Amino acid sequence: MNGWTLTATVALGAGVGATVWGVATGPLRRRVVAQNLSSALACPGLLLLAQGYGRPAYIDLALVLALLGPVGTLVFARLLADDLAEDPPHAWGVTFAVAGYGAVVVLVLCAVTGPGRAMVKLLVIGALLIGGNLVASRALSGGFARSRRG
Amino acid sequence: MTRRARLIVLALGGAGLAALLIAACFDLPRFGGPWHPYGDRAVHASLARRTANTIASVNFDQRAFDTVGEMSILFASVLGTVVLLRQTRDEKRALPQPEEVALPVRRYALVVLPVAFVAGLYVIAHGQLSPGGGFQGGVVAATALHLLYLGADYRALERIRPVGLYEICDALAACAYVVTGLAGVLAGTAFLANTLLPYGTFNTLSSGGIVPVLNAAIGMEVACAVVVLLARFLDQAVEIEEESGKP
Amino acid sequence: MDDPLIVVVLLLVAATATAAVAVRDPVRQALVLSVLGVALALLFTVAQAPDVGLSQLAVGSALTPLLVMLSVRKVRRRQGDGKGRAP
Amino acid sequence: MTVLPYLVAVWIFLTGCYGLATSRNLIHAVGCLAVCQASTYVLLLAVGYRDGGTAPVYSDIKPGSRPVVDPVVQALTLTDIVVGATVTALLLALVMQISKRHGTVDPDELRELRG
Repeated sequence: MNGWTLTATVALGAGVGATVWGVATGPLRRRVVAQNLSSALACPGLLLLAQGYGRPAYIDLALVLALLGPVGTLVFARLLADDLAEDPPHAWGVTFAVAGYGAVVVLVLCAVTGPGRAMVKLLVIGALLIGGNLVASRALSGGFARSRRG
Repeated sequence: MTRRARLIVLALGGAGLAALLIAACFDLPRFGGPWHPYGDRAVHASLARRTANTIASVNFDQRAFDTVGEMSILFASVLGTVVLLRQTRDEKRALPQPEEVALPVRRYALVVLPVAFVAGLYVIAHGQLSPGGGFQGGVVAATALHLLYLGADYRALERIRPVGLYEICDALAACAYVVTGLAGVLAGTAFLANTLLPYGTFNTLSSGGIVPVLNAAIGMEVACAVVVLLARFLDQAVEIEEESGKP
Repeated sequence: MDDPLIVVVLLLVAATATAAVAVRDPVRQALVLSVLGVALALLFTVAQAPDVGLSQLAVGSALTPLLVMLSVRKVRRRQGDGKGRAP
Repeated sequence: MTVLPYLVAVWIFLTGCYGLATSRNLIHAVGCLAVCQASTYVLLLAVGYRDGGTAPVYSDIKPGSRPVVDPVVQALTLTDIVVGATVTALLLALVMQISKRHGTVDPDELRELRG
């Protein structure tokens, strides 16, 4: 067990554990935010694990999660638009904190990797992760505000 | 049977099953133990055929016949869904109204759609090298197309998605897999035997004999299957309505 | 080697699975199932099965929630329509 | 400790079965079935794990340089996840048909309808 996997253990245990609690209890507006944050927290965890195991090939998982995690949240934002419009979530503080955590992890890994193809891939994943997370939060708090059926 | 009686039966059965399963747990090989006879042989066979991703080699070479079975389950369940969710005579189609989507969400969807689609193709193409393959990449590519529904509206999706074409591609991909297998029979070896194509250089895109071919066939099959499935679900949820007044 | 990591992720999966059963409303269950997909993908990564993790991420993060949510919408619309008229 | 993964698989399976049997909504029941499926993945991968092993994917490591986990169970699991999703879709399609025919998705009400 090295520093990377230790960090991943703590981050995943605390972060994803908290989102599991958030998604299982409370009003709908808290649950959708927790669902969004679960993918935003797991993705840096996967990057840390890839580094900790010394396997660059594992980074593909983080890439797919960074692409499809926000898509999953958009599904809920779109199909629950009517329910969420009555009681929109406001959790920008947590969202920005998690986005900052993702940015820190990506930058540290970039510094360790050094310039090259791997660094470009990391930066792409970071951009997709943070952009996707913020857009998905935006969609939850009124992205489909005047939605009718369709 | 009343609800209460059902719960009692469930509790009895569940307790018995739990006892048996827990007893079995203690007799299983130790978690993390070093004894994996099949795994070691599979890794050896995969390296002998110059396939870098052993899991792809197991799926599309050593146990390729098993994958035929999996593929037919997939094909059958898609067929079943299409039959179950067809438009019946007492239903009519109502055009859904276009959705007003916030601008950042729409831009995000339009930017990420091509990226996700290409990522799906990348996952399929590198199936025999790095983690990935037809099953995973197919789902990613097919899901990517549906960003158009999430970020724009349903009619935009319908324009780029002629369902009939995807149904034909689905069937063609399933056939391609079986035909690749039959080619082995015609060449005088066994069904799906990996003897037709040269094994190539280890860790390059063309390595592994028939593995990349079968991988591509599965990727196409899964992608088309998911598109057809989601098309039927979206039709039902968004477009098809019952004609009011009729029973 | 990485025993604490495996234990943490296993417990995470067990807790999420329990929550997925305990939450009775299909919409909220779909949200939990989506988190369960992510937790399973983490478990598969920790168990050194990146291919399986990729498969779970592809299916669990967007496809399964979309299917469930579309079914819920269809069923609700039907029942919403049916309540106004005699069945 | 060495049986914890197996016990977790048993726990997930039994909880899924409990949810399946006591569900009041067929869509929820399909979700519980997905939970049951997840238990088989956990069990299979637990059987194939090796201490200190890594994935048998040689795109970024040299063959033979590190111990590897069992690829056979991984191949079984990975196909089943995707096929399982399409089977879930088939079941959801059945639920939609039931809702169309009977106007309800509560298994208890359905039993009363049949008489």
